[in-house]
Amino acid sequence: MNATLSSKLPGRIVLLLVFGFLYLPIAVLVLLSFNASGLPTSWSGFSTRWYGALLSNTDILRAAGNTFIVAVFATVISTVLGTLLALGMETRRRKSNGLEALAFAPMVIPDIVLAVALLTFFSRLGLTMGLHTIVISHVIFDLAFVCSVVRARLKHFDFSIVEASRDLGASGWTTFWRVTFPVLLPSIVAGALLAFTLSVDEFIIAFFTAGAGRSSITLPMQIYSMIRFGITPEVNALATIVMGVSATALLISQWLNRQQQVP
Amino acid sequence: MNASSNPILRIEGVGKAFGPVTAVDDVTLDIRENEFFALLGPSGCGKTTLLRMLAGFESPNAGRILLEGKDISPLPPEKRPLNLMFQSYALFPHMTVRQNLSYGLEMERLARTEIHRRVDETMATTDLTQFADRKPEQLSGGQKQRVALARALVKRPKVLLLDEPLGALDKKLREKMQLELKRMQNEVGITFIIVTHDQEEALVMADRMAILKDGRLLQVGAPEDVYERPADRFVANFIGVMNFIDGKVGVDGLFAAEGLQVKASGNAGSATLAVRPENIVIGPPGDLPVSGAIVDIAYHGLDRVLHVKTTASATPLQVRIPASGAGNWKIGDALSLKIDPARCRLFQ
Amino acid sequence: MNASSNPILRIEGVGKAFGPVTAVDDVTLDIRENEFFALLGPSGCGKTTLLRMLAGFESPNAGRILLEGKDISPLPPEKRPLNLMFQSYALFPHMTVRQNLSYGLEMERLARTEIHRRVDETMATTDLTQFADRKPEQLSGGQKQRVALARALVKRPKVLLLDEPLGALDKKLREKMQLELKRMQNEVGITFIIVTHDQEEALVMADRMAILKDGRLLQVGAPEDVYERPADRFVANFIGVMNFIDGKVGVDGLFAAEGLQVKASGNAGSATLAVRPENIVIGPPGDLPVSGAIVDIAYHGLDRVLHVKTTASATPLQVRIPASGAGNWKIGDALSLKIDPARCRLFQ
Amino acid sequence: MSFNATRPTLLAAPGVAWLVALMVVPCLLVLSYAFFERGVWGGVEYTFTLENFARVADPLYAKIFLNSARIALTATVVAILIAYPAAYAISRAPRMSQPILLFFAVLPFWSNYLIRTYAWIVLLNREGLINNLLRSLGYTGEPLSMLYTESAVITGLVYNYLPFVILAIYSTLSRLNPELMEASRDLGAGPVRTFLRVTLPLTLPGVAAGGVFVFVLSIGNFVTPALLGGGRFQMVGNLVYDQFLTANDWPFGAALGAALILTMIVLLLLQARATAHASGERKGEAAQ
Amino acid sequence: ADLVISNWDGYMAPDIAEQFKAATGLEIEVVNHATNEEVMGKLMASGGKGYDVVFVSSPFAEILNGQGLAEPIDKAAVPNLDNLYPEATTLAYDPGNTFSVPYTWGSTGLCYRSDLVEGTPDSWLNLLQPVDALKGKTTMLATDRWLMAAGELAKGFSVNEKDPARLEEVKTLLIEAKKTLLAYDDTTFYSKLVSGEASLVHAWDGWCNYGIGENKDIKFVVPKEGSDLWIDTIVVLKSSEKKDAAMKFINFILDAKNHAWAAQNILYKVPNKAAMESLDKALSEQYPNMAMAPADLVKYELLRDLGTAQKDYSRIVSEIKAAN
Ligand SMILES: Nc1ncnc2c1ncn2[C@@H]1O[C@H](COP(=O)(O)OP(=O)(O)OP(=O)(O)O)[C@@H](O)[C@H]1O
Ligand SMILES: Nc1ncnc2c1ncn2[C@@H]1O[C@H](COP(=O)(O)OP(=O)(O)OP(=O)(O)O)[C@@H](O)[C@H]1O
Ligand SMILES: NCCCCNCCCN
Ligand SMILES: [Mg+2]
Ligand SMILES: [Mg+2]
Repeated sequence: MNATLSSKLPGRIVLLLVFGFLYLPIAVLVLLSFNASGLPTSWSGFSTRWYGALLSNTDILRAAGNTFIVAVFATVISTVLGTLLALGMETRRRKSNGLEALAFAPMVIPDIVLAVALLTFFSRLGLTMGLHTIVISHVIFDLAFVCSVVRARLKHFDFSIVEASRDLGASGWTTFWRVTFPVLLPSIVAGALLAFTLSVDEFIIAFFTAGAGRSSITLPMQIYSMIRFGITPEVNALATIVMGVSATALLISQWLNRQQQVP
Repeated sequence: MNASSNPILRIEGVGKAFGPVTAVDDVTLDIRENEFFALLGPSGCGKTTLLRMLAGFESPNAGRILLEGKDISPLPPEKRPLNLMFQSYALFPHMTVRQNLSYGLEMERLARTEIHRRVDETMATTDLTQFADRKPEQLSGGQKQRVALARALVKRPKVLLLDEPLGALDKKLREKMQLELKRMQNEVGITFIIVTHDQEEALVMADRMAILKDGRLLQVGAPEDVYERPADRFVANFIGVMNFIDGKVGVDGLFAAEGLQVKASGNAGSATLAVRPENIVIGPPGDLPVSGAIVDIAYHGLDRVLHVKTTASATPLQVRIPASGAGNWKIGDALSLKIDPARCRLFQ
Repeated sequence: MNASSNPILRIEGVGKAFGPVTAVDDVTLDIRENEFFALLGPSGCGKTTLLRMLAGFESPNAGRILLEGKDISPLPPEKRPLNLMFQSYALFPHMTVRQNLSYGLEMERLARTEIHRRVDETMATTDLTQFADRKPEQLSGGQKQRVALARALVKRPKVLLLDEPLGALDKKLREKMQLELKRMQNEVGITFIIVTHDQEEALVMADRMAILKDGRLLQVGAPEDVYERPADRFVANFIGVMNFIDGKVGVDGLFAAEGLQVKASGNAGSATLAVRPENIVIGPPGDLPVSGAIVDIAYHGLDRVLHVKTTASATPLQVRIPASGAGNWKIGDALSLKIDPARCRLFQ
Repeated sequence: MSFNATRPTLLAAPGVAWLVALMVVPCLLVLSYAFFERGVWGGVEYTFTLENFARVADPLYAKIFLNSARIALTATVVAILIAYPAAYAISRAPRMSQPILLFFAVLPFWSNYLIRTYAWIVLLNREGLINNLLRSLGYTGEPLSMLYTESAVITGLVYNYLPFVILAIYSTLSRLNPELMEASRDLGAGPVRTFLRVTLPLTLPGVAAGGVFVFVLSIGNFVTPALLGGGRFQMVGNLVYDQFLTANDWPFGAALGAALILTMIVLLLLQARATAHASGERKGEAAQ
Repeated sequence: ADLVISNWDGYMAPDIAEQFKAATGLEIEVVNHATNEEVMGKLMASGGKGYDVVFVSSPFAEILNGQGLAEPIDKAAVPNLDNLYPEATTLAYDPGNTFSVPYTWGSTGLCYRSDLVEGTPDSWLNLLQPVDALKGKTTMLATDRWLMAAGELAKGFSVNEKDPARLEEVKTLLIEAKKTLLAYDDTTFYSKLVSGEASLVHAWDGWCNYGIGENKDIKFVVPKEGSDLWIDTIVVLKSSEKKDAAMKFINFILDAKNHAWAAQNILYKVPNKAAMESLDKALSEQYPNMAMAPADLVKYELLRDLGTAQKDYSRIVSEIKAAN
């Protein structure tokens, strides 16, 4: 907005450095997906064999699909619940230590305790386990993370616009969708990205709350189970494809968006 | 002028405290249908708080609020057929001007074309048409205020609560908006409750006005009443300019201060005489009963205010004279003056 | 009055555009040391933008700004010996009133006791003492505005830029603050540039004033100059109330409209005569040259404005008379009036 | 906002219900094992005992806790120091590109924790890319031992949790009123002091949230210390994990877990208080 | 599916399901676990529900049995038990294969780069008190029992030692050893040898073979003090509703041809005489430890469940990990 106060240059340098840090190991990871040998840690020549292997490895592909399903559902549910919880907590008159502790708990409970607890609980209930139980379980910690991010944003939120909306005849619900939500959107998006990322990568809770069958194996479960005999670069190939496809999809949708807005 | 006598809004013994701070204190007030009611009072006296209770954003600690005879306490803000224009605007930052204005109408589920028409019309009357597609952050202070006003106006509610609606506007625009508000009062039949710091605005526009202080209602009445017959010293001083002369009422019914005597009906005892600057007549030294000297002259555009030191009071008396007649006087001049007994008030 | 003649601030051909919107357009202006300078203009004319450029928050697209002869463009805001009071207050929400006020002094690394003393003093003069420990969100609109003002005042900079500093205050408080500003101008020797929508404020307080419109400077001068000798029709209309009568100047040097003739020095051709309401004299029908009828009477507290329909102009002429003399007139009355040729202006 | 006092409760209800039904109840069930004895074959022998809590009091565990807290805290500080400028730069980028930048900040983490960590091993080990690069640049000394050190663990933790901090801080920075920073500059504070006295306190809730993420995820992490630290460093999460899985001592695991959860919650509540105070959050009753 | 089987990934033929279906008409579903510990935790928390057959190491099989989660093996339904070496039917944790069937077995020893290590290491002390050239170039297995075993063997103690004084000695030794260690590693130690990052590592024999496959200079040795005997077993869960099918599956695995797959492809010895004898000689030439005789192997001491002494182990391991 103004050259006296904020030059764009330092920001660009910071972004360059930070993104460099974030993508340095990713470059290695991608490189290793073209590694002829199967060792995860040393280079022995270029090959695309792992991509071929990946395409015929239905176990990995199915696990990737399951992970995506789990992450999407867990993200959607936890984003909704977490945002509402954040709103509820920040608009309360009195801070309640019990509520605060409840919202912190999922973050500090060791994964294994939660995993064992859930499995014990689900089996006592006689619940059939599967992807749905993984989703239910992931929502527990995802929602705490979402809530935490959204609450941070709400600390200095100007609630008068919410009042204005009610005053203009909008119900609480409409106000949420048309005013609170769009204004909170950056933090809700941040929370959702966080939840998605946590779910995609979560292993121990998913392992414990998955059903016994193949149909509820997630990618981290699949990958960790490969440790004993060595993780092959198939997984790197998969990661490369996942990141490549996501990035391309985003860029295309952005480009379409801009095309639409121009005329 | 437009006020009929049935109250549309009845405020009964309403009070509100924020912790130790009492913002509104036992206010009882009737607002009549279709009247233009102005709320005045010093900064922090509880005006905004009162409006916020009417709109439903604060729940009173005491008392109740009746709209057309029905207690509206249980109604959430969106169910109350009144609208509030926020002192701090509270514009939706993510919406354009047009979207801000359309919002309230969309809530009424009006047809698109109807919304468009009414928004266009309101933007035109508030001079906002050219900013229709801007976001609030791209507007100047006065433009933002007009958006806030327009957003409330476009709803045409039964009762419109305006919290300092024109404060950021220049005189011309303010006058234009005042006319617009008056037009809506007459044509659409809206009841207005308006908070303003601009006394002239209140005096010119309001059918009735109320003066609040420290959360309490001091006086309610037509502007002329309040101006001419202020209920107490505070109101007298708050509305318009008032000279106060401390003195005594004698058994003869005459108010007397050093070098000054005025016929006044009051009980014997110490008293304060209040007289407005325009109600003091001046003349050459010796012509009129009280003599004094000019210590300052203030230029107010269409007239001058002479500050005249007399023996009657410690602070110089302010005397307002037309600018055209002011050329004659300069600081240091001696003069004489006279107070019209019919046009002053006595506070005891 | 307090103005010496060396310019402390020189604005040279400054311009600023936001994308397609030109906010400030080639403004050249000198502000003299220790003067009280008022900036007036309609909403959105670029006043805030100009102040923001002086304070260093926007960089001009064109021109330069010299403070005491030195170009301050390269200086960041904190290095500029001037302070801005923001139109939207920009109070630090996480600090109490006292902390908001202390902040600027802490930046000067003043001693604690000194900071405390100056903050206490400033809070006292702005009536904020009792709110010292409140957070901004616990304050009323006018209280917030005073904190913003106090936060700028307490710094006592060379030049103080005030963007609509008193708009949310009631008349009494405003007058008190005006006195305070004047006192600081005189005692501390601060140069003030103040944006205000309150013309009376500008007329009363300013040593000089400037009128901006659409980012351009229309007139700069002492308040009397601008009021009495407006540079153009816009200024004439913007400052105070002005009646405009369209007509023609004849070869005889007389301005003539339907039923009205005024001696005026101007070139022959069509012209507009501008006359202020207080410069029209009225009398009983037939007494004075122009005849008319009262169509409306507005109450303005200390006087009345009669709207008088004549043949000379389509819109009724506004005539201001003391309230005391108004009892005689009512709507519908016929009267006659006269325009003093010495007190009107001709625009061609 | 008092126009509907029950609203906050209603909003919080689904989340609270979820947590109570699916977290509190099951966890209490498991944590109650702490009061019983370990069975001969693992599992739980339902004989009441307080021995497990007595074991928790062993200074050994305090030492491990403090040590891993130190590592986690270092990671947290480093992550915040990197994430803040990044989040700031993103929040100042054109509005349109902000979501894209955020997306690219998390994209690396949609791969897999294990292979990302392996990638770090490839970079850092004695025969790894960085050492090879140094060698090809003419460095002849002993290869740098960067792996299996505390710094490697911290690097790994910072790396993996950095985006979370960026997201949390960004969310508070994104709509911060720029006039507040301007006002500070105007009052004579340079960029640094403006940052410390205005920007930072106002975004402190985000920093705190992000910091909490790194801290709790780090202290509970065991893959990074195992792979990048060569198993020479232990985080608290690992301790509990080991009791449940390796040692098959659920009662002791439950006791350790309960102690850990309690300590962390108390710490977090204190931290939340401090943050609220420093960022001048509105007071509960006054805001209503 | 008729059967749900949990195993480590890649520990059976990838087409096992098709083969089994072709042979028996029964459908199986194979799921994977990453470690013994995880699947044990899961089985114990759920009472084994959902699984029919699991592959776990012997101490864990013992626990499953102790917990009453293991189904007795129906000998009549598993005629291929006869294929096992006699040594494999009398293992101390389960003599007579009453609740478990051994799938693979082997030893733990030292895996090293013969080109980087001087001489042939032959003692656990070569690992625990390395010569200067090897300092910072050794790794040890990270899991409690194997970590402790290295110290216990070096001291000449039992790998199931319970005497607190002796355990204290082991602790001291291992804490000293930690100072010369590059890392604790039980997942990637062989690739550290391949890259040259490490020269001498504590390894399971089969896993050392992966390194040997990449670099011929890599060798495996069991130190003179001995090794533990590890056995991965197959257990049928009591909660299974498909016990007949489960027994059929075990029988299928014990088929010489099928069991040989494991030896050939994952380079672990199998306790199946018929299968081992069918192997190509070239295999044991390339991977000498494949040729180790069962009689020699069973001299090594089995890891047994420690019962309540486990507390001491976990505390000692915690102390070692916390030491610096
Ligand atoms: N960020 C922006 N983007 C686009 N236009 C802007 C922006 N900021 C200001 N403007 C426009 O620039 C013009 C000047 O704005 P400025 O705020 O200086 O007006 P002003 O004279 O202070 O008005 P007011 O009295 O209403 O506060 C206005 O038309 C405004 O809409
Ligand atoms: N949240 C709050 N906490 C504490 N006190 C408050 C709060 N909100 C308002 N007040 C106090 O209540 C009193 C009334 O405030 P209110 O906003 O109604 O004043 P106002 O009449 O609108 O003033 P102004 O003309 O300055 O806007 C003030 O003294 C104010 O400081
Ligand atoms: N400390 C418990 C945290 C629970 C969330 N686990 C997510 C793991 C992601 N790798
Ligand atoms: Mg107010
Ligand atoms: Mg402005």
